[in-house]
Amino acid sequence: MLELKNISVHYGRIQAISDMSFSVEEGEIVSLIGANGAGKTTTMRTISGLLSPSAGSITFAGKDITRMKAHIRVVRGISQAPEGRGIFPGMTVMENLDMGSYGRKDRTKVGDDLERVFDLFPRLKERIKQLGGTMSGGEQQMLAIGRALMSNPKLLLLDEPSMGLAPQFIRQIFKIVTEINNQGTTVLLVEQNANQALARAHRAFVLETGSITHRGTGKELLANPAVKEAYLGVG
Amino acid sequence: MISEVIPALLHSVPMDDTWITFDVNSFAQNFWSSTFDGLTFGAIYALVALGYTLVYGVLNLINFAHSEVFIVGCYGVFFTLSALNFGPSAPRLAFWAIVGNLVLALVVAIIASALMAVIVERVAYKPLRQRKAPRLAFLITAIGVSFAIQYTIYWWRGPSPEAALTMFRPLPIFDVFGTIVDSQQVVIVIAAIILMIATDQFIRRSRTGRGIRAVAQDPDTATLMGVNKEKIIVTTFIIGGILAGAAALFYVMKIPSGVQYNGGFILGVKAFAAAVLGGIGNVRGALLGGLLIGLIGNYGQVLLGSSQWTDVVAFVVLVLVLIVRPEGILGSSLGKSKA
Amino acid sequence: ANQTAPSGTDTSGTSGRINIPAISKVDVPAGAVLPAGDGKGTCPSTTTIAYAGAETGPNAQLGINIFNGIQLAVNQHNTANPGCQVQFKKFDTEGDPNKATGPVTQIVSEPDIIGVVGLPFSGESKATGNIFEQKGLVHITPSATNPSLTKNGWTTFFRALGNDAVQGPAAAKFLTDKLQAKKVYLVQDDSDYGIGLGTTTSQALGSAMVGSDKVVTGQKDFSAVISKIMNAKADTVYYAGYYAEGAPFDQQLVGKGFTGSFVGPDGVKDDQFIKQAGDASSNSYFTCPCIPGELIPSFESEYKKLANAEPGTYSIEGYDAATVLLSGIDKGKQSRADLLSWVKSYDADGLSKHYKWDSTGELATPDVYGYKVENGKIVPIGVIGK
Amino acid sequence: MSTTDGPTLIPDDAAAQAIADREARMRPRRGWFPGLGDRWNALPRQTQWLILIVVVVIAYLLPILNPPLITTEPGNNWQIALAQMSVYALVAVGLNVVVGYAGLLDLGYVAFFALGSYTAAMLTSPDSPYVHIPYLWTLPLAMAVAMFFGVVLGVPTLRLRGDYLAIVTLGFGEIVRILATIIPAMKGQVGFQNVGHPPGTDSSGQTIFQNSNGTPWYWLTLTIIIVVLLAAGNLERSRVGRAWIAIREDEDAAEIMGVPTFKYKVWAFAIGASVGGLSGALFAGQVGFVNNQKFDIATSILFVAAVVMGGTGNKVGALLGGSLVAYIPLRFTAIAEFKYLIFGAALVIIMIFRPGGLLPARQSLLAYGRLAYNKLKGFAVGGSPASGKLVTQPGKEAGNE
Amino acid sequence: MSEAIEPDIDVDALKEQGVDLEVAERVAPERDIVTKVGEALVQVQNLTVKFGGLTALDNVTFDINRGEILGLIGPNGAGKTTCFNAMTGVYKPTSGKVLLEGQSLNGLPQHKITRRGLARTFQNIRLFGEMTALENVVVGLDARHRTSVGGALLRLPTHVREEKTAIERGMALLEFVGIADHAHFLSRHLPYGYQRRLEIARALATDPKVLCLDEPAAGFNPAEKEELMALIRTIRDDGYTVLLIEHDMKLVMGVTDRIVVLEFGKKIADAIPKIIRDDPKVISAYLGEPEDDVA
Ligand SMILES: Nc1ncnc2c1ncn2[C@@H]1O[C@H](COP(=O)(O)OP(=O)(O)OP(=O)(O)O)[C@@H](O)[C@H]1O
Ligand SMILES: Nc1ncnc2c1ncn2[C@@H]1O[C@H](COP(=O)(O)OP(=O)(O)OP(=O)(O)O)[C@@H](O)[C@H]1O
Ligand SMILES: CC(C)C[C@H](N)C(=O)O
Ligand SMILES: [Mg+2]
Ligand SMILES: [Mg+2]
Repeated sequence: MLELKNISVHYGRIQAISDMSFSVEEGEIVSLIGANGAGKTTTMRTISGLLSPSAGSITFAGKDITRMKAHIRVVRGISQAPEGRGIFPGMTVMENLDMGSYGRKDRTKVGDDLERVFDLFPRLKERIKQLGGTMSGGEQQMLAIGRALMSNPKLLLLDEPSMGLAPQFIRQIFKIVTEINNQGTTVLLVEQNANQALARAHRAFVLETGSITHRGTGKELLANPAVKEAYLGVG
Repeated sequence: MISEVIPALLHSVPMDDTWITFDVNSFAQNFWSSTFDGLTFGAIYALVALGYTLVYGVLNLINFAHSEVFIVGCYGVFFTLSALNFGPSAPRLAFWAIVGNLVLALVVAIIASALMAVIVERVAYKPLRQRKAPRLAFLITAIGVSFAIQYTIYWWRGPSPEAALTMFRPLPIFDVFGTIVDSQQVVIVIAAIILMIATDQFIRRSRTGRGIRAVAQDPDTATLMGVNKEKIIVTTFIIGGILAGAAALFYVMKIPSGVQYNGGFILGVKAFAAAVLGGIGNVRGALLGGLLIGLIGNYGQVLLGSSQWTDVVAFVVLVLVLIVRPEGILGSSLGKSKA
Repeated sequence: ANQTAPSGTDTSGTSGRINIPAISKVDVPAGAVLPAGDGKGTCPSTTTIAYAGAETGPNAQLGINIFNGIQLAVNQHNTANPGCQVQFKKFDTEGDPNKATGPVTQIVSEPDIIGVVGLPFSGESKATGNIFEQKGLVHITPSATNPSLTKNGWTTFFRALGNDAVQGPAAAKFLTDKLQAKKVYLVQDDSDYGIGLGTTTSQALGSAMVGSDKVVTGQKDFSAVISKIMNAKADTVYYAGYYAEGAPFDQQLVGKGFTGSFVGPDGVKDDQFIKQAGDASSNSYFTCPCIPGELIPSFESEYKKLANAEPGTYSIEGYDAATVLLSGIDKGKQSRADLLSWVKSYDADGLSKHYKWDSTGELATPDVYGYKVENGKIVPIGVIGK
Repeated sequence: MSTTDGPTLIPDDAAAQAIADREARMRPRRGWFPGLGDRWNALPRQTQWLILIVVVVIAYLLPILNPPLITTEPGNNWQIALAQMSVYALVAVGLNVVVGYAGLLDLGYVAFFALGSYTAAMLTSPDSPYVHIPYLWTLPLAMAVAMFFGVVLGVPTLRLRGDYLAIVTLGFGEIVRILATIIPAMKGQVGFQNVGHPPGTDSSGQTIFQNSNGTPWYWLTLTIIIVVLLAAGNLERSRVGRAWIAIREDEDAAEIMGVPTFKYKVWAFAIGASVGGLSGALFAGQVGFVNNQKFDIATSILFVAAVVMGGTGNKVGALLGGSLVAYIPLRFTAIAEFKYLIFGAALVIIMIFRPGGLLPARQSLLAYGRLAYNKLKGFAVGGSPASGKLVTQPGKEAGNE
Repeated sequence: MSEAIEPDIDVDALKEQGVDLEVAERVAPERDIVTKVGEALVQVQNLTVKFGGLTALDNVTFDINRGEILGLIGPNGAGKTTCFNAMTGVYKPTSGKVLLEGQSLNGLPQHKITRRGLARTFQNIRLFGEMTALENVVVGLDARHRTSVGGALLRLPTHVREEKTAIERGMALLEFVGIADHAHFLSRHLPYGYQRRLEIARALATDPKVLCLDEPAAGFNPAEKEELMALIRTIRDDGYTVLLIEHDMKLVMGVTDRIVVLEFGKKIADAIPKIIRDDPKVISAYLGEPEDDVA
């Protein structure tokens, strides 16, 4: 459903992504792992349209979206929970969730999606009046994912959802990712927590300095000794 | 030598009452007239202040060209009135004719100001945004555009203010302790407050308003929510322009001879001060700040003996308030205002 | 649909106000020296006279009136004298003392410039007189009226009109005698000119003055001053300053229901005042040590051709001052020193009055005229203060 | 404000902006002289000195050269124009300490300029009834007076952030100007004439420092500028300069790294103010006339424009910006109606094409850093590090031996 | 460079632990290298921080002993960062005290706390982006410098001496954290991992007694975390005391000597890692049952 062809991205003179190609099929969880600065976030931002590639093309659901504005991509069904969560600190939890459905035309279904989010994250329902900025790290992460779901995306981009979370939350987040996927949303997941990310993914890519060096199913990569050494740590 | 210099310096600030008084009598005598005049001007400041506050809230930038957005509105009013054949003297017109003319002038002023605001955004801000320029660069282009607009008007209309055109002679409405409050003052203050409330509600309740607040808090994430950032920014400038246009009408009503190429500058500075006093980025703060700046200045000048004190008093109070409340009276941030 | 003519009959009502009739002509000295001269002047083509003063800035109109007058004189001279084509250069000071030194220094450093008309305003004149003095360049101000200007020991400075030590008392006399004012409220601005004139006027007014206040350059809102005036129950306001503030002041004053007269000096006497004060200006009178150039038909028609406007305040003074210099050039006074001594010993009629200066550069016998607003126009009402 | 990843409050404007600005500066330099600063820094010390000497000599010769096209004549006397440009340049160098280094947006810098002017005027002009002292004495005194007020203004207000500081300083500027109008001793618009000048007469007995002779004033100011630049350089390459830049980049982090941020902000203000005072006194002397009209907000904003246009944080840029801001209106006096229109358009165009200012070069902050960096030449030089795997390469870890 | 290494320290043992003594000596010339866990260096006593109605930190008491690595863990929102901020002067405690070597830090401005010897890093990196790596470190070193405006203007000898040693020590510190070859890069041009190391070097430059690290491994992958662990150990072995906030249990368990656990602003445990690992309270509050934990 999503396909990147020969994408390159530059920050000024610095090339962050070079000639990268991969695709995500409908219904999959695809994980992207790699060291710091490998270009994972850059890839995500390129897909969501915050960055524009200097070369290559992106197609989504059969349409070329390479030059499409970011806010239109949201309407088309790409939704991102950004790195660092991007909660609107001065808005309440409810308003933050509302922002998720900003671009939606099918207003009537918004209620259903809200229910679904509250089902996934009961904590959010308890706190609908709290300002986003005063939520703790884990709660903000829930809010960010919940908000992304509010646009009823076809493709959900999650950039390091486990960052800064306590262990039991991390497990919860990964469970939820699977759950969301089971409900029919395609997920592209960027993670440092490579073990979890690979274990949950249908397919995965390893990114090194802006290009993909390994690809395969999650299980394959988990077993790959090179990947193991570089990203999974010994023991 | 120093021993001579110090007394000399001290002496240079003579404390006789020729230049500063503390005239409580005059203050009491002129209290109500200063209050009503202060409120009227305050309302105008507040409307202009909103333009600063909105743009500041969304872009975190002081829009130094906003005073020109305002003055272009004033020209809009002026040209409308000349086209309607108004002269320096106020004709006797029926009530509805006055209202009709007012609305017409208002519409033209709003269109002129809003257009100007969009032009300012396009020329001074958008190119820099695209180039990801540092913040101070925006300040300078805004100043540049402001100069350019002023002197374009200058080149076109000359250095002198435009002829004073008046639509109606204010009617006394009621009398407060011997001070007459006229229709003009009442219209200005009420209209300004209505506009403020409308803006406030718009920002809080409407979808666009939510978009504005989102862009104010985190532009990138807002984009990820499907908010068209560029459109929101332009919209914000337009809203600022609309309010400036309204302010322009009221200003011309109050000071018909104030339509001049550089007529917006000082007013702009005071409106900006008002925005900061109330808490920049805060819609309600702009209203509060505007009214306060208007009142304080007027009280100050009657108390201290001459109109020269108006701005001094206003700024001193501003500084004092900020020392106590560093984020202005109501605190900053467009985003913060709870719905 | 909406009427344009000022009615002046609303609330402010001119009823009860003294009616002083306008005059329709002034005496033009029979043998007035004119720029054309005898048409036999010869001079090098580099010969230049200059204007230094406001071309831009808030009171630019006053400067424009003046250099148009000069331009007219130069044009007339050059048409009549094929052998002597005098060049005319303008230097913009914006009327600002701080900005004036640059252009003036430029003027004195251009050797071709041998005489100057300017500077129009008292403040800038004061700031630059030294520079002219240092380089021995003669300059005739057509309009700066602050009395102290001639007390600096400058030998190159000449004033083509009466100063405020004359205008102040004349104004006071006009107020109390002609207008029969009992309670005058004096408001002055913060300029050199306003302060000087405020002082001489208030001294001459004596007990007829019931109060005074100050305003600042650039002020737009006068409500506080107006409250005070109303509270003092003044019947006449004298405003010592320029029209930039005077006009909105009068407009707001009348707007607040003031029914007395508003009197201002030369700094206020300009069509801009009427334009900006609107119908409020119908209560206004002016004093001015200037001659109504518009009543001199020859001048008026020529000026109108050139400038596409009626002569303004000080247009004729600019014209006359330029004439003084041009006639010197025609007489072969073509160095700075020669031209300076020419002006020093000058003794002849101009279109507007007789020009002869004392050793400080002050005119011997200046007149002060009164003006009033009638049907939206400033019209002279004759010499006052005598 | 929260310094970690926990609940973040409303993002702190200053910090957020610092990040945005930083990102902005990361863009490659485009425009007319890309990487000029880098190239300059790459030159050997000797070559730098040589170039500098040539530049300085040319600068001193400017009034005599009177280069065609560049000259402001016939509208304005070139020497006077130079003198005024140099004063503006000095102002910009001073303001650069405040705005460029410490990142404090001071919109009321003209107040210090005014204080300097009035100090000089009131102690030398015959219009002033007070003690008269030789003009040259007023220069240090003007610095002291301005510095004093800088501290007086700074201590209560420097806790304010960003634009709040901007409006407070702007207010201060207006207060000073209006008080000069109101307080009779400061003579409002009437002002002070015949402000003093340095002593000395030339062979023909003429005073050297005449108001109408810009050259000596220009040379004097230029010399002062050179001294101030050297001093600013010394500060820059020291703890003080580093503290300022650290404050500009991230005030909270600076504080936590042990930088007494408040103290150094006050220092920035005081030093900036004193240079402002100094330039004011020079201006007063050169023009010979001081009144309240020169010190309005518009002038103050022009000062900031000078710094930003030159290249925020770069003292040479400030120099250039200051001169230009003074120059453009002077150059175009001949077409009086258009001069400010041209000026405004120039500001816009310059900032659009060079958003970092004309000379956005970064200053080096270590007095002996060159030595240290030179030692590194053996390692990687120039360019930016390859992304990603540097960290993961084993064996490079000092901790692991 | 005055004081030599204390003779009674087991130099060989240190070497075994992988301490580069030469580097260590240059990094911290004015300080003894002591690795033995000693008496309480920092005492947090009854610390309470309230935000409006919310008690983020509730009467928390613990010590940090000289020479140890103390872990501070707890669920999200437990008050760890708040505790950190209260210690370093970012927040004013509602009540309670923080003592460093027996002296109260309450009410001191942040930069003074730093100079007393409490340094920290930030979780979201906050380097001075427009400065080179070396300059960043020298800003930290400036905390111990004496000359100010006067000295710098006149280039007084003390100033010159300080500047010169600052550069040497700065380079040594960069070497210590392993990024000396990038000394002349603007810090914003550095890769993320290097930026983290630079932050640590900058904090070390202030010559702290206690170094507080707030989630230094956030965003690192497991392999990178291991390297970081090694660096933290080296730092401790070099004589610094370390306080570490971290969510990664492997890292925390692997590197700390003792762990304090917070929940809802209250301390619920304080023990060595082994005990914490099995503490049922900690498990239910924080670790969770390790059912499907792949890691
Ligand atoms: N705004 C920027 N300007 C310039 N370079 C950037 C910018 N953002 C990222 N980079 C560079 O691009 C490269 C890729 O960065 P990116 O953020 O995509 O990495 P990442 O894989 O997401 O790393 P992390 O694990 O730290 O999130 C890095 O070398 C980084 O330094
Ligand atoms: N400035 C503040 N205003 C209001 N509440 C705050 C503020 N700072 C923190 N809190 C609240 O205090 C609690 C503790 O927050 P703290 O940041 O200390 O948690 P933490 O232990 O660091 O969590 P994490 O592991 O998610 O970073 C949270 O519930 C948070 O909502
Ligand atoms: C042009 C005039 C109004 C000038 C005025 N008389 C003055 O002395 O400044
Ligand atoms: Mg990333
Ligand atoms: Mg935390």
